[in-house]
Amino acid sequence: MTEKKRFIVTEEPISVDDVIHKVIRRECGAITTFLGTVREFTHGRRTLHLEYQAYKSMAEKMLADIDKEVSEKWPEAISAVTHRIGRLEITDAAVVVAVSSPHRQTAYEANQYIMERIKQIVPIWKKEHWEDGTSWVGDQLGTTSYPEGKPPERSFE
Amino acid sequence: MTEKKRFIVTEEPISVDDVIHKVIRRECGAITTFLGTVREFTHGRRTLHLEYQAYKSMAEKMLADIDKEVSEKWPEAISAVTHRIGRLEITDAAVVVAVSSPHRQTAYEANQYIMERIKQIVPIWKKEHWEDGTSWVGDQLGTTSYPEGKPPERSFE
Amino acid sequence: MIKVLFFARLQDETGKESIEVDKTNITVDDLKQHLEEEYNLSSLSHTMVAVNENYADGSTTLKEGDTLALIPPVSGG
Amino acid sequence: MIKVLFFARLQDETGKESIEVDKTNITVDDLKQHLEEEYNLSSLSHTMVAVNENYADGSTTLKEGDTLALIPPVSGG
Repeated sequence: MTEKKRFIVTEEPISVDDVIHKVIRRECGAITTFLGTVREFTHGRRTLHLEYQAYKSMAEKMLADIDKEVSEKWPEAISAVTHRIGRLEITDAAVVVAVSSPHRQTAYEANQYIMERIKQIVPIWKKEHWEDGTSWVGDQLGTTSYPEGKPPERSFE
Repeated sequence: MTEKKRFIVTEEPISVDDVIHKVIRRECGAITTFLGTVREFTHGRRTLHLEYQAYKSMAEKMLADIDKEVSEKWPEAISAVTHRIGRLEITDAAVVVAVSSPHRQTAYEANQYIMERIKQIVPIWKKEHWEDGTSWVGDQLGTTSYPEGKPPERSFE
Repeated sequence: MIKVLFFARLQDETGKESIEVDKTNITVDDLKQHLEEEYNLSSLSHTMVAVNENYADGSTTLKEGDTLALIPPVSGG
Repeated sequence: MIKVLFFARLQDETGKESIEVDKTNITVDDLKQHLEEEYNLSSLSHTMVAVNENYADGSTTLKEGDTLALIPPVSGG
Protein backbone atom coordinates (compact mmCIF):
# COMPACT_ATOMS: atom_id res chain seq x y z
CA MET A 1 0.00 0.00 0.00
CA THR A 2 1.30 3.42 -0.91
CA GLU A 3 1.36 6.24 1.60
CA LYS A 4 -0.90 8.36 -0.60
CA LYS A 5 -3.84 10.00 1.14
CA ARG A 6 -6.62 7.44 1.23
CA PHE A 7 -9.62 9.71 1.94
CA ILE A 8 -10.10 12.56 -0.46
CA VAL A 9 -12.76 15.08 -1.47
CA THR A 10 -11.81 16.66 -4.79
CA GLU A 11 -13.14 18.69 -7.71
CA GLU A 12 -11.22 16.52 -10.20
CA PRO A 13 -12.59 13.49 -12.10
CA ILE A 14 -11.87 10.27 -10.21
CA SER A 15 -9.54 7.59 -11.55
CA VAL A 16 -10.78 4.19 -10.38
CA ASP A 17 -7.32 2.74 -10.93
CA ASP A 18 -5.76 5.32 -8.62
CA VAL A 19 -8.18 4.45 -5.82
CA ILE A 20 -7.62 0.72 -6.34
CA HIS A 21 -3.85 1.16 -6.26
CA LYS A 22 -4.05 2.64 -2.76
CA VAL A 23 -5.42 -0.63 -1.38
CA ILE A 24 -3.57 -3.31 -3.40
CA ARG A 25 -1.38 -5.44 -1.12
CA ARG A 26 0.53 -8.69 -1.57
CA GLU A 27 -1.51 -10.35 1.18
CA CYS A 28 -4.82 -9.53 -0.50
CA GLY A 29 -6.81 -11.75 -2.80
CA ALA A 30 -9.91 -9.59 -3.11
CA ILE A 31 -10.60 -5.96 -3.97
CA THR A 32 -14.10 -4.56 -4.28
CA THR A 33 -14.91 -1.15 -5.65
CA PHE A 34 -18.12 0.82 -5.67
CA LEU A 35 -18.74 3.67 -8.10
CA GLY A 36 -21.66 5.95 -7.45
CA THR A 37 -22.50 7.44 -10.85
CA VAL A 38 -24.86 10.23 -11.85
CA ARG A 39 -28.14 8.70 -12.99
CA GLU A 40 -30.27 10.39 -15.63
CA PHE A 41 -33.69 9.42 -14.26
CA THR A 42 -34.90 9.30 -10.65
CA HIS A 43 -38.52 8.22 -10.21
CA GLY A 44 -39.10 9.09 -13.87
CA ARG A 45 -37.76 12.64 -13.55
CA ARG A 46 -34.84 13.64 -15.77
CA THR A 47 -31.67 15.00 -14.16
CA LEU A 48 -29.65 17.36 -16.36
CA HIS A 49 -26.64 17.41 -14.10
CA LEU A 50 -25.73 17.38 -10.40
CA GLU A 51 -23.82 19.70 -8.16
CA TYR A 52 -22.07 18.38 -5.05
CA GLN A 53 -20.96 20.57 -2.18
CA ALA A 54 -18.88 19.45 0.79
CA TYR A 55 -17.58 20.58 4.14
CA LYS A 56 -14.31 19.32 2.75
CA SER A 57 -12.04 19.12 5.81
CA MET A 58 -14.73 17.51 7.97
CA ALA A 59 -15.83 15.18 5.16
CA GLU A 60 -12.28 13.81 4.78
CA LYS A 61 -12.08 13.43 8.56
CA MET A 62 -15.39 11.53 8.65
CA LEU A 63 -14.19 9.22 5.85
CA ALA A 64 -11.13 8.43 7.96
CA ASP A 65 -13.41 7.86 10.98
CA ILE A 66 -15.47 5.38 8.94
CA ASP A 67 -12.19 3.61 8.08
CA LYS A 68 -11.54 3.25 11.82
CA GLU A 69 -14.96 1.65 12.26
CA VAL A 70 -14.14 -0.69 9.38
CA SER A 71 -10.79 -1.64 10.91
CA GLU A 72 -12.54 -2.59 14.15
CA LYS A 73 -15.17 -4.70 12.41
CA TRP A 74 -12.88 -6.21 9.73
CA PRO A 75 -9.24 -5.92 10.87
CA GLU A 76 -7.96 -7.36 7.55
CA ALA A 77 -9.70 -4.75 5.38
CA ILE A 78 -8.04 -1.62 4.02
CA SER A 79 -10.15 1.07 2.37
CA ALA A 80 -9.75 4.18 0.24
CA VAL A 81 -12.46 6.65 -0.76
CA THR A 82 -12.48 9.54 -3.21
CA HIS A 83 -15.57 11.73 -3.41
CA ARG A 84 -15.88 14.26 -6.20
CA ILE A 85 -17.64 17.60 -5.74
CA GLY A 86 -18.68 20.43 -8.05
CA ARG A 87 -20.64 19.94 -11.26
CA LEU A 88 -21.07 16.36 -12.45
CA GLU A 89 -22.65 15.14 -15.67
CA ILE A 90 -24.71 11.99 -16.28
CA THR A 91 -22.55 8.81 -15.86
CA ASP A 92 -19.75 10.71 -14.06
CA ALA A 93 -18.53 8.97 -10.90
CA ALA A 94 -19.34 10.95 -7.77
CA VAL A 95 -17.73 8.52 -5.37
CA VAL A 96 -15.34 5.59 -5.59
CA VAL A 97 -14.89 3.25 -2.62
CA ALA A 98 -12.20 0.54 -2.78
CA VAL A 99 -11.63 -2.18 -0.17
CA SER A 100 -8.97 -4.86 -0.17
CA SER A 101 -8.94 -7.96 1.99
CA PRO A 102 -7.41 -11.43 1.91
CA HIS A 103 -10.90 -12.88 1.33
CA ARG A 104 -13.78 -11.69 -0.77
CA GLN A 105 -16.68 -11.79 1.69
CA THR A 106 -15.01 -9.16 3.87
CA ALA A 107 -14.25 -6.98 0.85
CA TYR A 108 -17.92 -6.94 -0.18
CA GLU A 109 -19.30 -6.38 3.32
CA ALA A 110 -16.88 -3.64 4.29
CA ASN A 111 -17.47 -1.82 1.00
CA GLN A 112 -21.22 -1.87 1.51
CA TYR A 113 -20.82 -0.68 5.09
CA ILE A 114 -18.67 2.27 3.99
CA MET A 115 -21.28 3.37 1.44
CA GLU A 116 -24.04 3.20 4.07
CA ARG A 117 -22.00 5.28 6.49
CA ILE A 118 -21.06 7.84 3.81
CA LYS A 119 -24.74 8.42 3.17
CA GLN A 120 -25.36 8.84 6.89
CA ILE A 121 -22.58 10.97 8.31
CA VAL A 122 -20.27 12.51 5.71
CA PRO A 123 -21.07 16.23 5.22
CA ILE A 124 -21.58 16.28 1.46
CA TRP A 125 -24.70 17.57 -0.27
CA LYS A 126 -26.16 16.94 -3.70
CA LYS A 127 -28.21 19.45 -5.69
CA GLU A 128 -30.32 18.08 -8.54
CA HIS A 129 -30.59 20.24 -11.62
CA TRP A 130 -33.87 19.31 -13.31
CA GLU A 131 -35.33 20.65 -16.54
CA ASP A 132 -37.62 22.88 -14.46
CA GLY A 133 -35.50 23.89 -11.48
CA THR A 134 -33.10 22.73 -8.82
CA SER A 135 -33.38 21.11 -5.41
CA TRP A 136 -31.05 19.98 -2.66
CA VAL A 137 -31.53 16.28 -2.08
CA GLY A 138 -32.62 14.91 1.26
CA ASP A 139 -34.89 16.17 3.94
CA GLN A 140 -33.59 19.71 3.71
CA LEU A 141 -36.56 21.21 5.51
CA GLY A 142 -35.43 19.72 8.78
CA THR A 143 -38.47 17.61 9.55
CA THR A 144 -36.25 14.71 10.48
CA SER A 145 -35.26 14.87 14.11
CA TYR A 146 -31.79 13.88 15.27
CA PRO A 147 -32.25 13.82 19.05
CA GLU A 148 -28.64 12.68 19.51
CA GLY A 149 -27.39 15.74 17.67
CA LYS A 150 -25.87 13.56 15.01
CA PRO A 151 -26.98 10.98 12.49
CA PRO A 152 -28.06 7.65 13.94
CA GLU A 153 -25.31 5.12 14.51
CA ARG A 154 -26.53 2.79 11.78
CA SER A 155 -29.50 2.32 9.54
CA PHE A 156 -30.24 0.54 6.29
CA GLU A 157 -32.01 1.70 3.19
CA MET B 1 -23.47 0.18 -22.96
CA THR B 2 -21.12 -0.64 -25.78
CA GLU B 3 -21.54 -3.72 -27.90
CA LYS B 4 -18.12 -4.98 -26.91
CA LYS B 5 -17.95 -8.59 -25.81
CA ARG B 6 -18.85 -8.68 -22.14
CA PHE B 7 -17.52 -12.14 -21.19
CA ILE B 8 -13.89 -12.75 -21.97
CA VAL B 9 -11.12 -15.17 -21.10
CA THR B 10 -7.78 -13.73 -22.15
CA GLU B 11 -4.02 -14.03 -21.71
CA GLU B 12 -3.66 -10.23 -21.53
CA PRO B 13 -3.53 -8.11 -18.34
CA ILE B 14 -7.01 -6.83 -17.42
CA SER B 15 -7.90 -3.16 -17.50
CA VAL B 16 -10.49 -2.48 -14.79
CA ASP B 17 -11.60 0.66 -16.63
CA ASP B 18 -12.34 -1.34 -19.78
CA VAL B 19 -14.54 -3.77 -17.88
CA ILE B 20 -16.35 -0.92 -16.11
CA HIS B 21 -16.97 0.90 -19.38
CA LYS B 22 -18.89 -2.10 -20.72
CA VAL B 23 -21.55 -1.69 -18.02
CA ILE B 24 -21.83 2.10 -17.59
CA ARG B 25 -25.31 3.29 -18.57
CA ARG B 26 -27.20 6.57 -18.17
CA GLU B 27 -29.89 4.87 -16.10
CA CYS B 28 -27.38 3.48 -13.59
CA GLY B 29 -26.37 5.01 -10.30
CA ALA B 30 -24.25 2.16 -9.00
CA ILE B 31 -21.38 0.08 -10.35
CA THR B 32 -19.60 -2.55 -8.29
CA THR B 33 -16.41 -4.27 -9.32
CA PHE B 34 -14.62 -7.24 -7.87
CA LEU B 35 -10.94 -7.92 -8.54
CA GLY B 36 -9.56 -11.30 -7.64
CA THR B 37 -5.83 -10.74 -7.18
CA VAL B 38 -2.98 -13.17 -6.71
CA ARG B 39 -2.23 -13.43 -2.99
CA GLU B 40 1.28 -14.16 -1.77
CA PHE B 41 0.38 -16.28 1.26
CA THR B 42 -2.32 -18.92 1.64
CA HIS B 43 -2.49 -20.58 5.07
CA GLY B 44 1.04 -19.32 5.70
CA ARG B 45 2.51 -20.88 2.55
CA ARG B 46 4.21 -18.57 0.05
CA THR B 47 2.99 -18.54 -3.55
CA LEU B 48 5.66 -17.58 -6.10
CA HIS B 49 3.22 -17.21 -8.98
CA LEU B 50 0.06 -18.78 -10.37
CA GLU B 51 -0.84 -20.38 -13.64
CA TYR B 52 -4.43 -20.38 -14.87
CA GLN B 53 -5.74 -22.70 -17.54
CA ALA B 54 -9.22 -22.52 -19.13
CA TYR B 55 -11.54 -24.37 -21.43
CA LYS B 56 -11.82 -20.99 -23.09
CA SER B 57 -14.86 -21.33 -25.34
CA MET B 58 -16.92 -23.10 -22.69
CA ALA B 59 -15.75 -20.71 -19.95
CA GLU B 60 -16.95 -17.68 -21.93
CA LYS B 61 -20.23 -19.49 -22.58
CA MET B 62 -20.67 -20.26 -18.87
CA LEU B 63 -19.98 -16.61 -17.98
CA ALA B 64 -22.76 -15.61 -20.38
CA ASP B 65 -25.00 -18.28 -18.80
CA ILE B 66 -24.32 -16.78 -15.36
CA ASP B 67 -25.33 -13.40 -16.80
CA LYS B 68 -28.68 -14.93 -17.82
CA GLU B 69 -29.18 -16.17 -14.25
CA VAL B 70 -28.36 -12.66 -13.02
CA SER B 71 -30.84 -11.08 -15.44
CA GLU B 72 -33.57 -13.34 -14.12
CA LYS B 73 -32.81 -12.55 -10.47
CA TRP B 74 -32.00 -8.85 -10.94
CA PRO B 75 -33.51 -7.62 -14.24
CA GLU B 76 -31.95 -4.17 -13.83
CA ALA B 77 -28.37 -5.46 -13.50
CA ILE B 78 -25.88 -5.65 -16.37
CA SER B 79 -22.60 -7.51 -15.91
CA ALA B 80 -19.23 -7.92 -17.59
CA VAL B 81 -16.48 -10.35 -16.65
CA THR B 82 -12.89 -10.71 -17.82
CA HIS B 83 -10.85 -13.65 -16.57
CA ARG B 84 -7.14 -13.76 -17.24
CA ILE B 85 -5.26 -17.02 -17.83
CA GLY B 86 -1.61 -17.96 -18.20
CA ARG B 87 1.11 -16.98 -15.74
CA LEU B 88 0.13 -14.39 -13.12
CA GLU B 89 2.37 -12.71 -10.56
CA ILE B 90 1.53 -11.62 -7.00
CA THR B 91 -1.04 -8.74 -6.98
CA ASP B 92 -2.02 -9.33 -10.64
CA ALA B 93 -5.78 -9.40 -11.21
CA ALA B 94 -7.00 -12.83 -12.29
CA VAL B 95 -10.63 -11.83 -12.64
CA VAL B 96 -12.60 -8.58 -12.83
CA VAL B 97 -16.38 -8.62 -12.43
CA ALA B 98 -18.33 -5.39 -12.99
CA VAL B 99 -22.06 -4.94 -12.40
CA SER B 100 -24.14 -1.83 -13.00
CA SER B 101 -27.61 -1.18 -11.66
CA PRO B 102 -29.82 1.81 -10.91
CA HIS B 103 -29.44 1.04 -7.17
CA ARG B 104 -26.48 -0.08 -5.15
CA GLN B 105 -27.89 -3.06 -3.23
CA THR B 106 -28.51 -4.95 -6.47
CA ALA B 107 -25.03 -4.09 -7.77
CA TYR B 108 -23.41 -5.60 -4.65
CA GLU B 109 -25.61 -8.70 -4.52
CA ALA B 110 -25.36 -9.54 -8.21
CA ASN B 111 -21.58 -9.08 -8.16
CA GLN B 112 -21.22 -11.45 -5.21
CA TYR B 113 -23.51 -13.98 -6.89
CA ILE B 114 -21.42 -13.91 -10.08
CA MET B 115 -18.22 -14.60 -8.13
CA GLU B 116 -19.83 -17.53 -6.33
CA ARG B 117 -21.03 -19.01 -9.61
CA ILE B 118 -17.64 -18.49 -11.32
CA LYS B 119 -16.03 -20.55 -8.58
CA GLN B 120 -18.65 -23.26 -9.03
CA ILE B 121 -19.19 -23.78 -12.74
CA VAL B 122 -16.72 -21.92 -14.98
CA PRO B 123 -14.09 -24.33 -16.37
CA ILE B 124 -10.94 -22.51 -15.27
CA TRP B 125 -8.17 -24.06 -13.18
CA LYS B 126 -5.46 -22.56 -11.02
CA LYS B 127 -2.04 -24.09 -10.46
CA GLU B 128 -0.08 -22.85 -7.47
CA HIS B 129 3.67 -22.54 -7.89
CA TRP B 130 5.20 -22.86 -4.41
CA GLU B 131 8.85 -22.66 -3.41
CA ASP B 132 8.91 -26.47 -3.25
CA GLY B 133 6.65 -27.57 -6.08
CA THR B 134 3.35 -27.04 -7.83
CA SER B 135 -0.23 -28.15 -7.32
CA TRP B 136 -3.56 -27.74 -9.06
CA VAL B 137 -5.99 -26.10 -6.66
CA GLY B 138 -9.22 -27.78 -5.64
CA ASP B 139 -10.21 -31.33 -5.08
CA GLN B 140 -8.31 -32.59 -8.09
CA LEU B 141 -8.30 -36.21 -6.96
CA GLY B 142 -11.99 -36.50 -7.55
CA THR B 143 -13.12 -37.34 -4.04
CA THR B 144 -15.96 -34.86 -4.34
CA SER B 145 -18.99 -36.44 -5.89
CA TYR B 146 -21.23 -34.55 -8.26
CA PRO B 147 -24.20 -36.91 -8.58
CA GLU B 148 -25.96 -34.44 -10.87
CA GLY B 149 -23.05 -34.55 -13.30
CA LYS B 150 -22.48 -30.86 -12.80
CA PRO B 151 -21.64 -28.54 -9.95
CA PRO B 152 -24.41 -27.94 -7.42
CA GLU B 153 -26.85 -25.14 -8.28
CA ARG B 154 -25.67 -22.91 -5.46
CA SER B 155 -23.46 -23.02 -2.42
CA PHE B 156 -21.66 -20.53 -0.22
CA GLU B 157 -18.14 -20.46 1.10
CA MET C 1 -15.98 35.47 17.89
CA ILE C 2 -17.56 32.28 16.62
CA LYS C 3 -17.34 31.29 12.98
CA VAL C 4 -20.54 29.86 11.49
CA LEU C 5 -20.52 27.79 8.28
CA PHE C 6 -23.53 27.41 5.97
CA PHE C 7 -24.00 24.61 3.45
CA ALA C 8 -26.55 23.48 0.86
CA ARG C 9 -30.02 24.96 1.45
CA LEU C 10 -28.74 27.21 4.24
CA GLN C 11 -26.00 28.63 2.02
CA ASP C 12 -28.63 29.40 -0.61
CA GLU C 13 -30.92 31.01 1.98
CA THR C 14 -28.24 33.22 3.53
CA GLY C 15 -26.29 33.84 0.37
CA LYS C 16 -23.14 33.30 2.45
CA GLU C 17 -20.66 30.47 2.99
CA SER C 18 -19.73 31.68 6.48
CA ILE C 19 -20.14 34.51 8.95
CA GLU C 20 -18.49 35.57 12.17
CA VAL C 21 -20.74 36.08 15.20
CA ASP C 22 -19.55 38.21 18.08
CA LYS C 23 -20.63 35.90 20.90
CA THR C 24 -18.95 33.44 23.25
CA ASN C 25 -20.11 31.09 25.99
CA ILE C 26 -23.38 30.55 24.21
CA THR C 27 -24.99 27.15 23.64
CA VAL C 28 -25.48 25.77 20.16
CA ASP C 29 -29.26 25.92 20.58
CA ASP C 30 -29.18 29.58 21.63
CA LEU C 31 -26.92 30.50 18.73
CA LYS C 32 -29.22 28.62 16.32
CA GLN C 33 -32.17 30.67 17.57
CA HIS C 34 -30.17 33.88 17.17
CA LEU C 35 -29.26 32.91 13.59
CA GLU C 36 -32.85 32.04 12.68
CA GLU C 37 -33.96 35.51 13.77
CA GLU C 38 -31.00 37.42 12.34
CA TYR C 39 -31.14 35.73 8.92
CA ASN C 40 -34.82 34.90 8.74
CA LEU C 41 -33.94 31.22 8.20
CA SER C 42 -36.36 28.32 8.10
CA SER C 43 -36.29 26.43 11.38
CA LEU C 44 -32.89 25.15 12.52
CA SER C 45 -34.32 23.21 15.45
CA HIS C 46 -33.68 19.88 13.79
CA THR C 47 -30.55 20.87 11.87
CA MET C 48 -27.43 18.97 12.94
CA VAL C 49 -24.32 20.83 13.90
CA ALA C 50 -20.62 20.20 14.08
CA VAL C 51 -18.32 22.11 16.40
CA ASN C 52 -14.74 22.19 15.13
CA GLU C 53 -15.55 19.36 12.69
CA ASN C 54 -17.14 17.03 15.25
CA TYR C 55 -20.87 16.40 15.46
CA ALA C 56 -22.17 18.06 18.63
CA ASP C 57 -25.51 18.47 20.35
CA GLY C 58 -27.54 21.56 21.15
CA SER C 59 -26.41 21.90 24.73
CA THR C 60 -22.74 22.29 23.77
CA THR C 61 -21.31 25.62 24.86
CA LEU C 62 -19.35 27.47 22.19
CA LYS C 63 -16.06 29.09 23.14
CA GLU C 64 -14.06 31.91 21.61
CA GLY C 65 -12.63 30.81 18.25
CA ASP C 66 -14.93 27.81 17.78
CA THR C 67 -16.30 26.96 14.35
CA LEU C 68 -19.95 25.95 14.21
CA ALA C 69 -21.12 24.22 11.04
CA LEU C 70 -24.84 23.89 10.38
CA ILE C 71 -25.32 20.55 8.65
CA PRO C 72 -28.54 19.88 6.74
CA PRO C 73 -29.26 16.20 6.08
CA VAL C 74 -26.34 14.90 4.05
CA SER C 75 -26.77 13.40 0.58
CA GLY C 76 -23.33 12.39 -0.60
CA GLY C 77 -22.39 9.12 -2.21
CA MET D 1 -14.63 -40.22 -33.79
CA ILE D 2 -15.06 -38.46 -30.46
CA LYS D 3 -12.72 -35.67 -29.39
CA VAL D 4 -11.66 -35.78 -25.74
CA LEU D 5 -10.22 -32.71 -23.99
CA PHE D 6 -7.94 -32.87 -20.94
CA PHE D 7 -7.38 -30.04 -18.48
CA ALA D 8 -5.38 -29.32 -15.32
CA ARG D 9 -4.28 -32.50 -13.51
CA LEU D 10 -5.56 -34.71 -16.34
CA GLN D 11 -3.57 -32.76 -18.91
CA ASP D 12 -0.46 -33.22 -16.77
CA GLU D 13 -1.17 -36.96 -16.33
CA THR D 14 -1.76 -37.66 -20.02
CA GLY D 15 0.73 -35.14 -21.35
CA LYS D 16 -1.91 -34.21 -23.94
CA GLU D 17 -4.46 -31.43 -24.42
CA SER D 18 -6.77 -33.60 -26.50
CA ILE D 19 -7.10 -36.92 -28.23
CA GLU D 20 -9.46 -38.49 -30.78
CA VAL D 21 -11.12 -41.75 -29.85
CA ASP D 22 -12.50 -44.03 -32.54
CA LYS D 23 -15.82 -44.81 -30.88
CA THR D 24 -19.44 -43.74 -31.25
CA ASN D 25 -22.70 -44.53 -29.49
CA ILE D 26 -20.88 -45.00 -26.23
CA THR D 27 -21.99 -43.55 -22.90
CA VAL D 28 -19.86 -41.01 -21.05
CA ASP D 29 -19.32 -43.46 -18.21
CA ASP D 30 -18.15 -46.20 -20.55
CA LEU D 31 -15.78 -43.85 -22.35
CA LYS D 32 -14.38 -42.65 -19.01
CA GLN D 33 -13.63 -46.25 -18.05
CA HIS D 34 -11.95 -46.86 -21.39
CA LEU D 35 -9.81 -43.72 -20.92
CA GLU D 36 -8.81 -44.71 -17.37
CA GLU D 37 -7.52 -48.05 -18.66
CA GLU D 38 -5.94 -46.72 -21.85
CA TYR D 39 -4.06 -43.87 -20.16
CA ASN D 40 -3.63 -45.31 -16.70
CA LEU D 41 -5.41 -42.29 -15.19
CA SER D 42 -6.43 -41.83 -11.60
CA SER D 43 -10.14 -42.49 -11.19
CA LEU D 44 -12.48 -40.47 -13.38
CA SER D 45 -15.60 -41.77 -11.68
CA HIS D 46 -16.27 -38.44 -9.96
CA THR D 47 -14.86 -36.21 -12.69
CA MET D 48 -17.42 -33.92 -14.29
CA VAL D 49 -17.81 -33.84 -18.03
CA ALA D 50 -19.09 -31.47 -20.65
CA VAL D 51 -20.38 -32.64 -24.00
CA ASN D 52 -20.07 -29.97 -26.68
CA GLU D 53 -19.52 -27.33 -23.96
CA ASN D 54 -22.54 -28.27 -21.83
CA TYR D 55 -22.28 -30.11 -18.54
CA ALA D 56 -23.61 -33.62 -19.00
CA ASP D 57 -24.06 -36.74 -16.92
CA GLY D 58 -22.55 -40.18 -17.19
CA SER D 59 -25.50 -41.79 -18.96
CA THR D 60 -25.28 -39.40 -21.92
CA THR D 61 -24.60 -41.23 -25.19
CA LEU D 62 -21.83 -39.74 -27.32
CA LYS D 63 -22.39 -39.38 -31.03
CA GLU D 64 -20.00 -39.12 -33.96
CA GLY D 65 -18.21 -35.76 -33.87
CA ASP D 66 -19.04 -34.96 -30.23
CA THR D 67 -16.46 -33.27 -28.01
CA LEU D 68 -16.14 -34.64 -24.49
CA ALA D 69 -14.30 -32.45 -21.98
CA LEU D 70 -13.16 -33.97 -18.70
CA ILE D 71 -13.54 -31.26 -16.08
CA PRO D 72 -11.69 -31.60 -12.77
CA PRO D 73 -13.08 -29.41 -9.96
CA VAL D 74 -12.79 -25.82 -11.17
CA SER D 75 -10.75 -23.21 -9.32
CA GLY D 76 -11.10 -19.97 -11.26
CA GLY D 77 -11.82 -16.54 -9.82
